[in-house]
Amino acid sequence: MRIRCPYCGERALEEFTYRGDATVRRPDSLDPGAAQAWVDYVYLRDNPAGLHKEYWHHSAGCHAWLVVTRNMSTHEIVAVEFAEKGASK
Amino acid sequence: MTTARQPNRLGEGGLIDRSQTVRFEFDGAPLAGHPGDTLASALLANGIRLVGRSFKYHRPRGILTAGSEEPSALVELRTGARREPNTRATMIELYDGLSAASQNRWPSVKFDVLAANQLFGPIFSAGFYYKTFMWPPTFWEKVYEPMIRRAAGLGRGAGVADPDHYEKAYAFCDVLVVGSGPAGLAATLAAARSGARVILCEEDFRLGGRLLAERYEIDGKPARDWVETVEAELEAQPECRILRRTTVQGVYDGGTYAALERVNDHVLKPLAHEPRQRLWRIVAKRVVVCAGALERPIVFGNNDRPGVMLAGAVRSYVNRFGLAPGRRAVIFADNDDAFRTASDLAQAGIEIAAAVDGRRTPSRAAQEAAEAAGARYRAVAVIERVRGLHGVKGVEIRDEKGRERMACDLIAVSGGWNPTLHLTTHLNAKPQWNDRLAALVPGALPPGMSVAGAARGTYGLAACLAEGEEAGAKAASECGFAASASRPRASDESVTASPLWQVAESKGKAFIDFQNDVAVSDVKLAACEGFRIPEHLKRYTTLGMATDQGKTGNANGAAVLAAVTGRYIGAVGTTTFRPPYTPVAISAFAGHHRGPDFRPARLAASHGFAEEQGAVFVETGPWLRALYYPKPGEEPQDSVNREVATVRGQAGVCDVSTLGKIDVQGKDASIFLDRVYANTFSTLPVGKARYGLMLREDGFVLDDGTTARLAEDHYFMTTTTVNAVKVMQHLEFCQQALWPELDVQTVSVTEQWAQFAVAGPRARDVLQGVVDPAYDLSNAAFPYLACGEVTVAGGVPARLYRLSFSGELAYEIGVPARFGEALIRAIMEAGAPFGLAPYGTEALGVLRIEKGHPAGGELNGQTTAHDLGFGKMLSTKKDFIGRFMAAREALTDPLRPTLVGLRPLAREDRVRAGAHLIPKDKEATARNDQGYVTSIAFSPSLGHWLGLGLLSRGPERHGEIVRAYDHVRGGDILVEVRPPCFIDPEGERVRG
Amino acid sequence: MAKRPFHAVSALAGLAVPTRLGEGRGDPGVTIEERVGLGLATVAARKGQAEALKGAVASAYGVELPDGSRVAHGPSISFVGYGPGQWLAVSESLVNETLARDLGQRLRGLASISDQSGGRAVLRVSGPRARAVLAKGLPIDLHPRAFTPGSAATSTISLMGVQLWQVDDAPTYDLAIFRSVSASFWRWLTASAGEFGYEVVGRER
Amino acid sequence: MRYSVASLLANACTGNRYWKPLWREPELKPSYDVVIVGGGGHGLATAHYLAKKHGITNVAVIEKSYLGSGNVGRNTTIVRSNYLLPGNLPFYEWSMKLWEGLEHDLNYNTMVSQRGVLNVFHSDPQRDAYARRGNAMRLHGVDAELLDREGVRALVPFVDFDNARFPVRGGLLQPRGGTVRHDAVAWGYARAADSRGVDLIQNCAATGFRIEGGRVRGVETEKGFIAAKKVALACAGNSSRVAAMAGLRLPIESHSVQAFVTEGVKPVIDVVMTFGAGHFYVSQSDKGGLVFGGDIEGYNSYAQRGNLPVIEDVCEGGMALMPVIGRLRILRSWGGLLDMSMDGSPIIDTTPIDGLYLNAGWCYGGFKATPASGWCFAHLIATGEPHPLAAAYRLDRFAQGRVIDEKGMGAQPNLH
Ligand SMILES: Cc1cc2nc3c(=O)[nH]c(=O)nc-3n(C[C@H](O)[C@H](O)[C@H](O)COP(=O)(O)OP(=O)(O)OC[C@H]3O[C@@H](n4cnc5c(N)ncnc54)[C@H](O)[C@@H]3O)c2cc1C
Ligand SMILES: NC(=O)c1ccc[n+]([C@@H]2O[C@H](COP(=O)([O-])OP(=O)(O)OC[C@H]3O[C@@H](n4cnc5c(N)ncnc54)[C@H](O)[C@@H]3O)[C@@H](O)[C@H]2O)c1
Ligand SMILES: Cc1cc2nc3c(=O)[nH]c(=O)nc-3n(C[C@H](O)[C@H](O)[C@H](O)COP(=O)(O)O)c2cc1C
Ligand SMILES: [Zn+2]
Repeated sequence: MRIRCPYCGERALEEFTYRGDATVRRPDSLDPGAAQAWVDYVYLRDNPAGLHKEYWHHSAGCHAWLVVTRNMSTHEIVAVEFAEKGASK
Repeated sequence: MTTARQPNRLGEGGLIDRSQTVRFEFDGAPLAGHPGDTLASALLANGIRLVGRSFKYHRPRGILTAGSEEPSALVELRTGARREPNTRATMIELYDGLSAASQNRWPSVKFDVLAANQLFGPIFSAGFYYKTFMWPPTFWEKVYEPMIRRAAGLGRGAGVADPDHYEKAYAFCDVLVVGSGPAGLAATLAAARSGARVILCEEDFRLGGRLLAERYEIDGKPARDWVETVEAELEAQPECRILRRTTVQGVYDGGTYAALERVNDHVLKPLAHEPRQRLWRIVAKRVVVCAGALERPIVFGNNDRPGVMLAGAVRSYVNRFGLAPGRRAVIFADNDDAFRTASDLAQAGIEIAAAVDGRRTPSRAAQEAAEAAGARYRAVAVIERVRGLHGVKGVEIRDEKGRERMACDLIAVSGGWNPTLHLTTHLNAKPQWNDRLAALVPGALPPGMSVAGAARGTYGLAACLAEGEEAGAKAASECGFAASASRPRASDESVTASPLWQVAESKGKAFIDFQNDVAVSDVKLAACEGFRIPEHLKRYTTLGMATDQGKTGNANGAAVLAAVTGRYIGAVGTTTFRPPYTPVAISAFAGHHRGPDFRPARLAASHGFAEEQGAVFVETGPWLRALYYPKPGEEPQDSVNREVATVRGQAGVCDVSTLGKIDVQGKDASIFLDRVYANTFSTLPVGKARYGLMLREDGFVLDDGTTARLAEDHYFMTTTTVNAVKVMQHLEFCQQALWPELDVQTVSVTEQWAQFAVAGPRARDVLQGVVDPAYDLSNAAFPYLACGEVTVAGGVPARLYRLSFSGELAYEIGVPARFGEALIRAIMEAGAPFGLAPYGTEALGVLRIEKGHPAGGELNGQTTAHDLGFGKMLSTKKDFIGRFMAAREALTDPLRPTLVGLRPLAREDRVRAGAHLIPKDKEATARNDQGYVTSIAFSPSLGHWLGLGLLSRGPERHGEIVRAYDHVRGGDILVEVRPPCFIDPEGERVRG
Repeated sequence: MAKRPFHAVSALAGLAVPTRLGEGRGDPGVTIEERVGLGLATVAARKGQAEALKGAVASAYGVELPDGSRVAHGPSISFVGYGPGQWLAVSESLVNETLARDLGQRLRGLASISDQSGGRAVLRVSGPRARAVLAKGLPIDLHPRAFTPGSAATSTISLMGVQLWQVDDAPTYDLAIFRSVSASFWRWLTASAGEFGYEVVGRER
Repeated sequence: MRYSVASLLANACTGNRYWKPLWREPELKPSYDVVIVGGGGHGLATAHYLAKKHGITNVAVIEKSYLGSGNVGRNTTIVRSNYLLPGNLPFYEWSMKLWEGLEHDLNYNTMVSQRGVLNVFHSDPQRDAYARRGNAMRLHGVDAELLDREGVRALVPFVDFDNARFPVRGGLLQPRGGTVRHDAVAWGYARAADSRGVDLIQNCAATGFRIEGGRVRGVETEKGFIAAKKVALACAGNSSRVAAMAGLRLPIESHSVQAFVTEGVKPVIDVVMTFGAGHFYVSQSDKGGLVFGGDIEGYNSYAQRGNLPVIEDVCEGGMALMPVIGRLRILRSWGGLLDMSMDGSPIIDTTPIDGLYLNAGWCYGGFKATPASGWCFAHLIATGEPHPLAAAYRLDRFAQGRVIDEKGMGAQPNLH
């Protein structure tokens, strides 16, 4: 697998570290009513057999956290962007 | 020794150099061949055709093919540490001094005791294991199972470490071409001429593919001349790289291909400075697969006897290797192409007993080919049985007219061809059945891949050339390079298949998978037991699971299965090809990374000094750290005791450079730290340091460390050695993904700062001799937890922190790493008058355990702040990572094992980490398991062993006696539960 | 205070000593040199200060901060991009710690500076086979069509982090590696270069 | 048809023409008491125990491909019960006990080989962690031995003791651990379940569920709708996809993991061994191939195959641990599909939907669990009550924070 890092260009899989589901959004920990939201955020995952947005860290390169849109069945990558702009917003 | 003569070597012809002889040895017998030979061809030239024994029945086996698909001719190549079992004789390039031995036979390949297995054939049928060996029950472990395991395998491994060096390399190109037959050469040429960056990989040591084996013509000249011209032009192309002896083994995501180059397998041992093999990781924008096709045998009685050979292989041995694989041949085939073999044989002066055409209708072309070569053409005929045990002696042929016995020593067999489509399926694409060719052809292709030539089912030479050229040009132009065409001319022989898969009336065992001894009878049995699809058939009979992965057997297996189950072959389906295309040595995938180079070793700045002092080192994560500094005559424990005592009594110095060090800067640095730490850092004044606790978002403890505030907008964070990388990644995630709006920058400076802990009552006196006089180190000026920038040795910039892990008056001082060595020497020098000594990580551990500070053993990812007694550190005033989940009842449950100190009741008892804690007088069962010992140390200060542990309701149980149950080390002692801190609980010393 | 002035020890001291090794026939395929005494510092733009920082660097050091992973050479400092808004500053004239100090003063408020002068070893690998040697560990295409003088990259070699940039067409590359792994890196480099023969240059230390 | 010495000889003499299929190819009935989705080890074992222990035989197992096509047919066959945490130990030990009697329970030889499982360690902290585990095992009545360096040398003399980056300092041995012939497990359970009337339906993927008033009514499949009183999911790597059809979101990610086998060679190693300083574990199959594997790919995937970095990492580990295997050649690599759960431990539980039961999250360790998983899942389906041995494997443990995290990696599936 090769990921086109927006900063470094196309790089080999071994340069990246995987985190997972980038569709989750961190709830407000001061909101007592957020219990279920927290369980979802920490433990529940989208896990489709098709396209999925996920966090990758270019750990051996520019150290940017990326949001990669990738097909989990074919490993085809259709989009890569910096996490700053990424899925969770 | 005079050159042994080669009885079957032809007087002339072939691509071998008769002017030179190469000496080699097979089963101890000295033999000779020529440069250009493979072991297989050399053996045949020497009249040797019995090469080994099969796996299950130990049947005599010879040489079936002339390529990497060889299922039978497997030998042990080389001797001693370089011995390689199961090596295909057809792929071994002959070299001087080569030594090979037949395998899976005892005492000799001619007389093999276990051949008796054949008698039990009916019982040793497919899947018999599962039905048997069950009675009597106890026999399974004691008798059957060991027996089965002893019978495992064909060849013998070397039994000692592989002595050779291997390496990996990356390569990048526009167009990768796999295979150098007519299609591959044409493709490479077209792509290379366009100026694209091209890599051509050829498994063979010679370019040309089938052209080396056939007597084709291109542009009116022998095809080999064309190969040479093309080769010359490609060599001259600056952007074209030719990798010979290089097999493309696997296709991976993103246009990545694994290729194995056998750099030094054709010599006795690798040349100096060179690897034995090189694993290429090729990244290509486009790949053109021109891997050709593999001929398949026909299934008939005793079709595994030495002397039964694929027709295409026979042509290879005659035309390329200039030898006669036999004296009197029978051709048995179902396609015209194979009958061309007749003229090649005739040319070589080999008699042809008959040309047996298995097709339902006679073929004019075949008949002409046969008769032109003076061979009797037998239409609509089959071979029912082969005679001869250690080699073909004759055949029994049957046609309408009836049966006939016929003497021969060579059977050239062809059941047609299967496109070599393996690489097209590695990314899950399925091949498709093609009726015209009666073979599987490539289906959907991976991105960037195209297929040309026989690999695509295109068998005519002219068509192969044209297709290759087209594919090469197209691939290049897709990479932005315009390509021109040269259109070499050649003739096309017609190819229509009406396959004869098996001879139903066969007498004797008819084999499908030669290496695994899978015969028609096994397929029948499997089918009748319900294993009716190829995937089940494979797993039940092991068909296609041998080292050749069914390259010659799978198609026939599917055909026989179809016949047995009365189905259309196109509908029975297929098994899955997986990488590697041919077997690859484990060493090759490891490359440089073995032994001491398995992983890089990180050395601290004082490593040289420590070595000089005779320190004993220990692996901690990626680092090598000084464990202790033995003095002459000391036992390890003595050294550690002395080092601890020195710190408690005078002073010691320890390299703590391995701690993760992170510069956290920016206007919002303090807000950021408040969010990543469970406790508060915005309130930390400049010039002060504070202990910090980090949680994971699930509420468990991630890491701890001290962080110092060097300026309003500049913090210096330390992490534990093992978690350094993890924490850095975590901070970057928080920064970039969670709170990108914050103005904060984090940079690892672990490598920049060589940092030393100077601890002990005399620490201040020692440092005064190191730090430049301008700086006041008095307690008032530089109190506990103070930090600041200082200089040493007259101006060398340094950072000083008053931190204590040991509980003594202590400092940590950091300098740029290039001064690390100088600093520790300076500290030693300044410390000498005060009795300072260096101490290692072992003493470091003892000191912190005496003080009850949690570390590795306690921060194991399973503990919460509450467990470690840090519950109160969790701020309630702010949001921070892990806050919400940490508040869950289960994480603060008083029943959770919580940090305690442990002291053996009997002074001399030794408590061990990993022991479990069980109430006194309760029996040792899971029900009474209430916690465990996390860290232990012998405390020279207290004169006995002590430990830290996690115990249910721990804090309420100080004073209670519990069992420390360490059954796996035969320990079971009583310990007293105490507060974790054993020394100076009021913490006066650190402030002193 | 410490009796005598501190003697600095370079990362590859005792390893990168002048010699000719590996395949002995013909000219060495590569030459290797440790560049010692360089000033090294990381420069990270403060939030929203990217443009201001560019201006400040241009006026202070007469060089345009490169966008993306490239190197830009100024009269006194080269800036190697290694991440969004992040550069490694490399200087021969502002040696060792002085570089970080200088940057800190001139770019205050615009960038976060961290001294790295002690934390890296900088190796210069040059010669006709330099690409072939690096290809044995570096997963990056160094072909002239893909990588030229001025190009830079952050990646790994044989499991060790590396920042490299191309200096000239010899080709010559500068490699910044982490100090603590210098010995392991040296083992990889010499093993990989052996096939082509290599020469270690630089002053005897 | 029972297997016995007599039946073997009889058939051998009659040319093996009269063996019966191991399972029927039955017509799909319109409705069943229980439909099990997933014809892997766990699904088939569940069917067997439902029939044999609970007398529930009106059962169908529907499999989207062929029986045993999933992980049961592609795993590295290691069975052991050397776990650390109380939530896991009794369950896996029960599984070991079932393995030990399996050939006679099934009248099928699954070739259980208790050759011992050895985990080597390389440092004192690692030793103490293994001691903690070994003691936990003993407390649960499980066999465990802590070996020093020499103890390890005696078992595996060819390990690199002298020249290693991470020298071997000892190991934790479970003598009763070992391997079981993977395919035979699927076939044996299938044959046993079939013989009690369970319908095994191949090439019949579940495509949806019919749910009315919070209760499951049946399964939509490629072969049409099947009504069922109870539906049980045992879909290993595909659990999230299948559960999603019922509107459930799981604490699971799907990951690929590779395995490798070398050419067959004469006996080299006669225990199962795991490297402690990298990702590599190995055993030798009865055909002589070294069967080995290492870390998962690390990124979500349904591709059932892997990439080069892991292959290299695994072989590096192998060479670091035992360089004697260097010249042995890998003849095949393949991939499987794992449910990686958020704490690395499985789920056997009811779901918010009445009549829908879940068996999932087995990570890379569910083969050894096959018998106990089937046993406990059958109990849950038959009685509606979780089996005591699987009481910890509840879905709500995540919300509560009562996770079973053997490795202490937290909610990050690819680190377990
Ligand atoms: C390479 C590898 C090595 C491993 N090594 C070990 C080991 O050494 N020891 C160990 O204990 N464990 C090991 N495991 C893990 C173990 O194999 C699995 O945890 C276990 O097999 C899962 O249970 P199962 O057998 O029921 O899964 P599977 O055999 O995968 O069964 C699930 C079945 O569900 C089917 N299915 C999926 N979706 C549908 C649908 N919609 N409709 C119908 N059917 C469907 C699948 O086709 C599959 O057949 C390994 C796994 C792999 C991949
Ligand atoms: N008339 C027939 O029935 C018939 C059938 C098949 C082939 N042929 C003849 O064979 C030739 C086919 O030409 P072609 O170029 O398509 O194939 P080829 O067989 O001539 O060449 C294929 C080459 O690819 C190499 N190769 C295969 N897999 C490889 C891998 N993974 N890595 C590296 N190298 C690999 C092989 O070593 C071989 O040299 C033509 O001359 C054709 O006429 C004829
Ligand atoms: C324990 C074990 C041993 C295996 N041994 C072999 C073998 O000797 N030869 C072989 O070709 N495949 C072997 N395989 C791999 C299978 O051929 C196949 O790749 C695997 O079951 C996955 O199926 P798939 O590749 O068809 O997807 C083995 C698999 C396992 C689980
Ligand atoms: Zn990047």
